[in-house]
Order: sequence, then C-alpha cells, then structure tokens
Amino acid sequence: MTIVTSDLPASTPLATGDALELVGVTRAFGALRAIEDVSFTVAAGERRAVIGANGAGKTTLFNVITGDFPASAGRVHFFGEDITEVPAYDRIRMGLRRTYQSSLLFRDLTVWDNLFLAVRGVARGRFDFRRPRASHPSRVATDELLERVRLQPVAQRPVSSLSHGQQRQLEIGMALAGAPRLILFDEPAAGLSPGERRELVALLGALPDHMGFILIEHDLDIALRVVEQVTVMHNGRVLKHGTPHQIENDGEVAAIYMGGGRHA
Amino acid sequence: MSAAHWRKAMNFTDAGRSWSGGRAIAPPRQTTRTAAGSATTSRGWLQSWRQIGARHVAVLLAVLVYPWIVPPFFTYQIGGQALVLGLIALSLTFLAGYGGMLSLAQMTVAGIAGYIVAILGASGTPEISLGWPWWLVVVLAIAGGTLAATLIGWLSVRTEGIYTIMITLAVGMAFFYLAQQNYAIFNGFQGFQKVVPPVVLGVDWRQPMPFYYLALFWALAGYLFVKYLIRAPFGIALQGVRDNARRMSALGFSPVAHRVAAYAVAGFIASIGGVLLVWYNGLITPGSVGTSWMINILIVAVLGGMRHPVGPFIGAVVFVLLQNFAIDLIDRERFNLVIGLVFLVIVLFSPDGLLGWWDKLREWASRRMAQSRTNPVRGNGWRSIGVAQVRPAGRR
Amino acid sequence: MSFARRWFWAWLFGLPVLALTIWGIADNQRLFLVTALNGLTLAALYFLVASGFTLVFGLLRNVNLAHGSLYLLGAYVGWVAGEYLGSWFLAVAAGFLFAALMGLLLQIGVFRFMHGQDLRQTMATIALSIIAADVALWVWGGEIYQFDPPRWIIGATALPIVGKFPTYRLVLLAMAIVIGLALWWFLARTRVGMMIRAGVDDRAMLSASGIDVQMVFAITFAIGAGLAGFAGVVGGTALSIAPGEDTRYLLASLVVVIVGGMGSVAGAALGAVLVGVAEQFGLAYAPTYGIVFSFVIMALVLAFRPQGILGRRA
Amino acid sequence: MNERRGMLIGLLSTAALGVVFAGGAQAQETVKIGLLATLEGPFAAGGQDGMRGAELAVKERGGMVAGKKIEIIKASSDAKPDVAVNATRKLVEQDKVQIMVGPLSGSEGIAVKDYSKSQPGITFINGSSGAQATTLVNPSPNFFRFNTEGAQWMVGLGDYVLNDKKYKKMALIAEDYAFPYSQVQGFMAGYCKAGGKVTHKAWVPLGGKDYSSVIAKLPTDVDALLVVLGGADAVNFLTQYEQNGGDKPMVGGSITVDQTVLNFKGKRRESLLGTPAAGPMADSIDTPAWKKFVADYKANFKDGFPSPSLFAFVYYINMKAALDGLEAVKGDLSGGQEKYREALKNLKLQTPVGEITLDENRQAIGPTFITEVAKGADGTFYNKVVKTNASVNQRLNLPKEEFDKMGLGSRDVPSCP
Repeated sequence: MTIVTSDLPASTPLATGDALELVGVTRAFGALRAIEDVSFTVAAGERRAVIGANGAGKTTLFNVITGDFPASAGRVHFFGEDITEVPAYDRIRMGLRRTYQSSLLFRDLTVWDNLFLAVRGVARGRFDFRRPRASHPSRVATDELLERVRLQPVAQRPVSSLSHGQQRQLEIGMALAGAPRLILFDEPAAGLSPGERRELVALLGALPDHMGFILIEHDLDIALRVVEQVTVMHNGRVLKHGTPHQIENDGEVAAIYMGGGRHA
Repeated sequence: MSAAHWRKAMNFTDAGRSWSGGRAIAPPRQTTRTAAGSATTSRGWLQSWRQIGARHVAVLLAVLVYPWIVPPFFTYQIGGQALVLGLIALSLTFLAGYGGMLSLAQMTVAGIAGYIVAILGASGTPEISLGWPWWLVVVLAIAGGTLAATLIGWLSVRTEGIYTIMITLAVGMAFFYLAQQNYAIFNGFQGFQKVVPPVVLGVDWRQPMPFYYLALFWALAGYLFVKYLIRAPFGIALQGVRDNARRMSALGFSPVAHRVAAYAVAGFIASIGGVLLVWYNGLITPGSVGTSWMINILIVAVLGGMRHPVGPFIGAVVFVLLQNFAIDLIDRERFNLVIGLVFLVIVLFSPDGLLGWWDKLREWASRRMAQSRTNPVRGNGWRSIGVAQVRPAGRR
Repeated sequence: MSFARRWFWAWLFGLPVLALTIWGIADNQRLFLVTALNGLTLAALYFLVASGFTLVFGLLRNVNLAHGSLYLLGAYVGWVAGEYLGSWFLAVAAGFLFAALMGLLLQIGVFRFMHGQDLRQTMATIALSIIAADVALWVWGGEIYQFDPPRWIIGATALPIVGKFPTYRLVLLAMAIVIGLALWWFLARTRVGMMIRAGVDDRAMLSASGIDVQMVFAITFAIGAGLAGFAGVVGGTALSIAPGEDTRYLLASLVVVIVGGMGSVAGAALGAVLVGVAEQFGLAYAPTYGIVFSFVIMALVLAFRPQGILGRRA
Repeated sequence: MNERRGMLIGLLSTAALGVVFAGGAQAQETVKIGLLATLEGPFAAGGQDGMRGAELAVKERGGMVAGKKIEIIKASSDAKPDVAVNATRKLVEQDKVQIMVGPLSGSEGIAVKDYSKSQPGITFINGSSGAQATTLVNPSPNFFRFNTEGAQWMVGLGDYVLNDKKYKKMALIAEDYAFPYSQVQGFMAGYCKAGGKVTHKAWVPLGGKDYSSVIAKLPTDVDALLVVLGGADAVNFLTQYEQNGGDKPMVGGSITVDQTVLNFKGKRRESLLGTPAAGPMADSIDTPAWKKFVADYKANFKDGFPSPSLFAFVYYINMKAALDGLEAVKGDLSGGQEKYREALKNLKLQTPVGEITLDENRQAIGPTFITEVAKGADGTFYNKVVKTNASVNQRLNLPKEEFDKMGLGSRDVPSCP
C-alpha cells in the first residue's frame, strides 16, 4: 500500500495519560462470564495485540471498550477520562475507533456513502439537511479516505457487490475517518489473500506514530510483526502480557494457544 | 461552510480535552471524479437539472395541465385529495422507507395539525375556535404537529419493527378517544365543521382549481424535499440507522437522536398535509383520526411502494380512484373488500408496491431489448447488471 | 435498577393507588368492589383474546393483526353452530375449531412464505382483516347477535357486600383461570409445549435440534387463533357480536400485550388485569375519559419499561 | 378520460337533438337521484334498512314520476362526515345527480348541509340524520329535512312517564354525543317542566361495550331509567343490566327500542316488554296508510326486518317527499330547481303517519308517537302506540324565547337534579 498520510501533524500536543486503562472489567451474559476481571493499560501511541483461542473473550473485550455492550463491573478509562458510562457514539467522537470481525457495513449504501458516514459521524453537522458542496471538507475528506483505501473504482457501487477483501479495506477506511487516537482492529486479516495481507501489514505499519491500536489477530505472523506489546487471553481472563518476543517464546502460551491450533 | 470553519468543526472543541484533531485539507485535486455523490451536487442545481429526464417533464406537464382538461370533480376530489393524502403518506414513506420505522400515527400527526387549524382558526363552532389570522394558525399548526410527532417519536423509538407499529397504533387510538371525549377543546364527537381555507391574494383557495394547485405545490415541495434530504448527511445517516443502528453508533452517531429527528421531519411533512386535509374536507372530526384512516395512510404508502418518494402519490391516486369508483364497478357496496384484496395482492406479490411492478416491467423490457440485440448470448451477465441498475444505491 | 430506585417508583405509583383505594372503599364500598370484580372479569375476557396473540408472537415473531378478525369470525361461526345444533357448548367448540382452522390456513398459506419479514406479515394481516370484516358484514349483515347460553349461566348470583352479580361474568373469570392454567401446563409439561418454549427462547436452537419447526409453528398458530375464536363466542355471550368488534379486541390485545410484555403468557394475564381494572374504574369514576385510561397506562409502561412489565429485552 | 368523452358526446347529442326536436326535452327523460346511507361499520344495519325504505318510495311509483324515469345512484359512507361529503360530492359532481337524499347520521348531516351551500343548483333532502343544528344553526337554502329530529321525537314522553307511569325521579344513561343530547333534551324539557327530577346522568363513551361499572353506579333510589343508546350498545346495556340483577323499569330513546334492537339475534328481549319510548313512528299505528306501508315493506324485502325500522321509515318519507315534489312540478327541474324547491317548501307531505309540513328553516313539523314495547301473537316484538302528538315543531312546541334561552341540548342542558 502506498504511503498513508498522517491524520495529525506529528507535533500535535497529545493528552497526558495512557490511551486506555481497564480496571477489573467484567462482562457477564446471564450466568456466563465472557470476560472477567480484565485489567491492563495501553499507553498513548502504543500498538498492542490481543491473542487467545476462540471464545477467550477478545471480541467481547472490544465491545466493552467501545460501549457496544456495557461492562457488568469494572471501569474503562480513555486518555484519563472515565468512559464506563459514556454511550458508544460519544466514545467514538472522543477518538476511539473499531472495525468489526464480520464486516458490519451498510450493504445497500455505496462505498462512498459508507465512508462519508464515517467522516460525518465524528464531525459536526450529523443532522445537516443540506447536501455538501464538492469542495466541502467532509467530501474532500471522504474522497481522500477513498483514495487511501484504494476503493475509488468502486466508489459508487453498493457495498453488497464488493469482494470480501474490498469490504475489509472499506471497514478499515471507516475506522480511519476523522482523527482516531486509538483503533481497535478485530481480525482485519481474516479471509484475506497473502497479497492483501501484505498490504494490510504495510497499512498498519504506516499509521502515524501517535495513533495507537489494539489488534485481535489469529495470524501471529501479522500480529507479532506490527505490535509492541501482546496480551494473551484465556477463558475470559488475561493470561499474560509481554513483548512479541517474550510471548513467542513462552511455553505456557504455546501450550494453550498454539497447541490448540493457530486458526482454531 | 468554509474549510477553516470545517476544520474547527472537526476538532473536538471540548476545552477539557486538551487534544486537537483535524487536518489541513488540500483543495480537491481532480474535479472530474466520477463519484455520483459528487456528480449529483458538485455544481449544485446546475447538475441537478441534468438529472431531469423526459418523463419528469412529461409528468410535471401532465399534473400542471390536468385541472384544465377534467371537470372540477376530478380536479378537487380525485386530484386534490390524492395529492393531500399522498403528502401525508409521503411522511410515512420517508419514515418507513428511509428510517425503517413504520408508524401508524402519521394520520394522528396530520389530525393534530388539522385540529389546531380548527381550534385556533375559524370554524362553525365559534365558542371554541379562536379565529386567529390564518397565517399564524398555519404556522402554529405545523409547529404543533411537528412537536407532537417528535413526542410520538420519542416514545416509540425505544422500540423496533413490529413494536413500533403497535405503539404508534395505540398512541393514535389514544388521541382518537381523547378527541372524541373532550368537548372543551376538541368539541367531542362532532368535531369542527366549516374549517375553510382563507381567501388570499384575491383567490378563494377552496375552489377546485386553486386548491389543486395549492396541494400540488406542497406535494411537489414535499417530494423534492424528501428527494433532496435522502442524499444529505442527515438522510444518509438515517438510512445507516435503518440498516444497522449499532454500527452507526460505532461511527459516532446517536441512533436514537436520529430517529427522533426523523419523526420530527416526517411530522413536519404530515402536518402540512394535515392542514391541507382539513381545508380539503372543510371539517375535522374524531373519525378523521380513527383507525380506518390511520390504516388507509399505510395502505396508500404500501400500494405505491416505499422505495421512492413518488410511491405515496401513485398509491394515493389508486386509492382515491378505488374509493370513489369501486361502488360503480361491483354490484354491492363492497369497497372495503376491493381495497383489501388489492392491498393483499400488492403485499403478497409485489413487496415494493406498484413501483415494484414498474421496475419489474422495465427490467423485463430491457431484458427483451437486450435479448433482441444480443440474441445468441444467453449468459447471466445481464442479470447482475440489470439488478444493479434496477436497485440503485440508497434504496432497499 | 437499583433497590432504592425500585422503591422510589413503587411509592410513586403505589401511594396514589393506595390512597384512591382507601378513598374508594370509604366512599362507596359496594361500588368499589363491584367495579374491581367487573375489572377482573373484563380482564378475563381480555386475557383469553390476548393470550393467543402473545403466544403466536412469542414463538413466530409475527404480529397477527388479523387476530381481531379471528375473534369476530369465530364468534359468528359459533353463533351459527349454536343456532343449528341448539347447544351453547357446541357453539364454543365450533368457534374454537373454526378459528383454529383459519389460523392453520393463515400459517400454512401466508406466514410460512414470509418468515422473518415483519413488515410484510403485518400488512398482509391488515389486508386480511379488512377483507374478513367486509365478508362478515356481507354474510351476517350489520345486525347484533347474541348467544343463548344455558339458563343457569346467565342469571345473577348473590355475593357478600356486592349483592347481585352476573353469574356469567364469574363463569368467565373461572374459565380464564382454567385456560390460563391449562396453557401453563401445556407449555411447561408437554413435549410440544416445551418445544414452543424452546422456540420462544431461541429459535435457532429449535431448528438445530431437528424438530419439525413448521409443525410447531402451525400448532402454535392454531392454538393461538383457536383461543381468539373461543374468546369470540365466550365474549360474544357476555356482551354481543356486531361489526367493529374485531378492531376493538385487536386493540385490546395490543394494549394488553404491550403492557404485559410481548410473548409472555403471564405478561398477558398481568396486562389484562391492569387494563381491565383500569378501564372499569375509569368507567365508574371518570366516565368521560375512562376509555383513555388504558392508553395512558400503556404510555407509562412504555416510558419506563419499553419491553413491557414481564417482557424480556429483545 | 371517460367522463370527458361522455360529456362531449352528451353535449353533441344534446345539440343534435335540440335541432331535431326544437325543445330538447328528451335529454330530461330520467331524473337522477343520489342516495347516501351508511353501509359500513356499526350503523350498517340501519343504513341497509334506510336504503330499503328509500327504494320502497321509488317502487311505489313504479320508478316513474311525471313520465320521467327515476334513476337511483347509491353511495355509502361509514358514518364519518368527511367520507359522507366525499360520497355526496361524487354523486353530485361526477354522477350528476339532480336531487340528493341522505345521509344517515347527525354529524354527516351537518357536513352535507354545509356542502349543499356550495351546490346551489342541486336540491338536498335529508336521509335520517337527526342533529338539531342541521336546520337550526346556519340553515342552508337548498337543504330540506322532511323528518322530525331527535329532540322532537321525545316530546311528550316526559309528561307521559311522569303522569301516567308515576316516575318522579329518574336516572339517565346515554351515549356521549350530539344525537342522545338532543333526545335527552326533548325528554327533559317536558319532564323537568312538569316537576320530574333527573338525579343522575351517566354519559358513556361511544363504542364502550362493557357497562357493568356504569350500572353499578346507577342510584337505586330512582323510579326508572332513561336509556338512550343505539344499536349494539343498547343490547349490551340491556343484557348486562338484567344480569346485574337490575329491576328498575326503563324508558327508551327513539333508537333504543327500534326494530334493529327489538330484533337482535338473541332470546333475552323479554325485559324490554312495556318499555315506554317515543319516536316519529310506531309499529302498530292503526291507520290504513301505515298498514299499507308495512305490508309493502314486507312484500318487497324478504330479507328485511319483520317491520320497517326507523331508518327505513325516515328514508322512505324523505325519498317520498323528493318524488312528491317532483310530481308537483311535473318533473320540471329547470331554472336552478327554483320551482321544485318552492314546491317542496309548500308540500303537505302525506306520510304513513300523517301529514308533514316544513317550517321556515325547511325542517319538518309533524306527528310523533309515544309507544310501549309489546309482544305480538307471532312472538315478534313491536312498539304499540299509546299516545300521539299531532304536530311537533323543532322548538319542541315551546315559545321561541323559552327554547332559545335553553339552547341546544348538551351534557348539562337541560338540568333538573
């Protein structure tokens, strides 16, 4: 993928404090505890992978962070601010972003409309009744996003007619709209071809330095290559934190995770 | 909005968060981009004119000339009534087709606006009616209707799908019974008679032709408004909420706020329709907001098809023609049977209403043409292209 | 909801109700008790209609807006049967069977083809109810029909304090309790009932478990519709049958299940009691707006508990 | 457009005929009369019978008046004024009827009367609507009502039940809208004046079916109940009152014990026996004219009621007036129907119950009857005449000032607790 321009000038003064801090977060569905007592901190600009077998609670963790499901217990802090009770859309407006595992796109709308929505969602004028002019910054921003995820040729096609890879690209593009501070990528590489995976790695690697992200990925080749920290989850709990190198060489992790099959 | 303005808007202005986003935006490099989203509006109205095809002109001419070639009865009772009912049903099409919220209370909203016209304006019940000037009354009626619609929306957006239908039906019935039982304000069962449009600019707007053009103006205005709005940020976001509210909230939108706003917009349209309806009938009674009319509006909208803002007007014409002439076609007074059967057939065989049939016809015609042109080739290629063309973006 | 907030709401609504109750008893003991009893018996009728409605919704996730038509058609057919066979009990059976058959036809002929398409189902049933109402008017005219139940049912029974009270209404109350218990037994103890409940909880699980889903749906629909027809005859006996009753009972069912919670038989019972009692007290103490009361209750429930009192969040 | 072509052909052929016959009277061979009644909803039974009554009046003349064929074009409403006006407008403007007969209910009547002002070339004759205001408030010069209305019908009933039945104190249960208001006014105007007391008024919402709590609230220290409910509601009330062990005698309004109610499909009508009521007709009027009317009705409508209902009767006399007026002018509707209207105004309408004339507002002045429900030899129920008011006007035979002071009936007017 080509060079991705920075969303922010590199010298933007950032908020003090860590990007994300989870304190004893628990989420229960009835009697079932999908995640239990999860605590960890992600520094501003940090890139972290969350790995673990299926059912380890990774996606639930994302849902709790973004507010799709409220936490049953525990607190979530975002750049020093307690967002546990903040509605999902407000967290997004604060600079949090996410992609979804199985793409949740607006299948009947066009690619352009999808990106446009992502741009408008974090800007003012969400209720604007006027169609924006071509020179309108929101349209320019949309067009740039389109270019960045290289979907110009299909801009006016409904999403339902896109290939899987294109849909994943669009999903990422939507997460990049506005000025994200922390992005949660939920298995962005799933179902991609080797070529597409390479592009994805390039794209992740080229994200501006201040833009941290958390990545759920089964493909450890990808996961461990683009991150600085790794959290291993098992049965809804945090098993281990460490650098990619440490995790790769950890016997326990290998036993419960890799032993269970990389793509289990 | 200037680029600088926009930059400011993109920033998170909350002073508490010492963080600043946004970016310097370069002017668009290539203006010849194919994006239709750009194409439709990139040169404003100039571009929009290009979309106008021969059929638009033909239809516009037809509706303009119509009252000159038919007797006054057709001008008023068929034309005028269809336009007014179509306008009220348009509000439902907007709400249901683009917002995914099927409200049966649109007639209630129209009725509330109508009642306000009767109560604040002049009527045959001077003990209640205040006789305020018509322009003030109309403004207040539309404001009141919109407010009522917002409240109904606030109450019902917590629910989805079928719950919405039932709750709006129940809210509508509550208003019906309130209007029927309250004499101090709503004059109970009798309602208000002799609520006539004013004489403005020397024109008696109650006469068939002036009324027709008045209704036509607002119907066109409503149609264009909806057509414009569905491509504006608000409209696109509304369709997003319709398709996946959770995803919208993960993009920074508040689905509840958007839905309530959609109710308000639909209520605004329905209120204009309600003012015209009370003028059309010259009266308003609880019967005008009862179950049968609430469901009739749904029938009108579904009959025409909810995929396009022209649907409700087509539905209204068919409905009004049936209502007036069904009794001439069949021996017994079985109007309801006919309307019920027509409605059932539409629902069973054409989910997109009459518009759906129109599309199928076009598809069939284009297929025939394609076949005759490239007869030997019988691949599947045309199908995918055809479907993509028949179901353009932003529609279900 | 926290404990304290729960108490707050309990007091907010409970205190005025309690105060009104005390005032009502002190003011006119007999009137208060009669009204309460009337409310319960009306609730019995509402429960009979609404339980079928809520059962069908709970499992099939479609609102059958022709439910009121099933009520009316069941009543008419029951009346005809009663006229020819000379037995009120046979009329009740005929009403039940006919409506159940119609329900079966609806499920097989209409709903099966539009599973999961809420909007289409709703509109198809609206269309069907319009057609049914006109056909009924065609066949039975606009006259008023009343049933001819056995003598012992329709007299008055002397009760303490209340004095004379219609026997039939007490029978109706008993019938509703019996049917309610029977429904509970059917759902809790029989195989089909368990399948239905499983389907209410998780439809995917139902189809995954190799059960003939269509058959379960058809049985449920038949029972739900049959209950409407049953209520038609039973309710027609308490009041009368005439055009327009279909909409009336459809609306009553709607309000009852919205208040009680969609898909819950217990919710239907609770909703029916609330709505029936409110309606009767409204009629007795504030006749002008009595009829608006049930809608006010509904709005209140919606504002604080959108899924209904005993409903589960979707 | 079909209609347009029709008009064109009509125009051309009229012109052609005009040349040939030099008078063009042939175009007037038929007279089109529009007939509007309620055929949907709760009033459907009444509407159907109203249609029968109107048809009977046409059949009596063999479908011809003064050598012209009478063509009836029917329309239906659902008792809602907006629908009634739409149906009327269609009959007048599309079907080109020259005379309009209808509608059925009170609010519809007021709305159609308002509409009639915009069609000065057409003559409107009432169907069975009985709102006082139709002719009392802003009357329309081309709207005629040959039937007496709700308040007139009840005149004299108050005196009768007070003096003959000795009901000194009564409670009232009635539906909460205009028609019962006027019925109650007609009753109470006389009853209160004669010294009777109405201690309790229960206005029940229209369409509420379950009256048991209203019944529970009725005072027990009254002599009788005045029940002004119509159709299904009356049957529901009677059944429930009986089941609640109610034992007070009843006094009925005009549609409480109408044929539609006396013939409901059930066997619990016994409690109605002896119920006094009043109305513009009665089943057992002992005149040859009435007996002929009933016989004709029975002969013509096998599917009708055992005896014509109030709706049949009222539609009959209004249609008859339309035809008699037409006869009087020899079918001449020219000159904006001026002559025809003049004839209607001066018509001394011979009806099965006696002579009806019009007042200055074109409202009927005519006989009314006080009746009691009785059971015939064949088991059918009917209203037996016990007293006849030779002539009642719209001011209830009161002096103008006294009536105007009282005003139109409402929830609280009149009052004598």
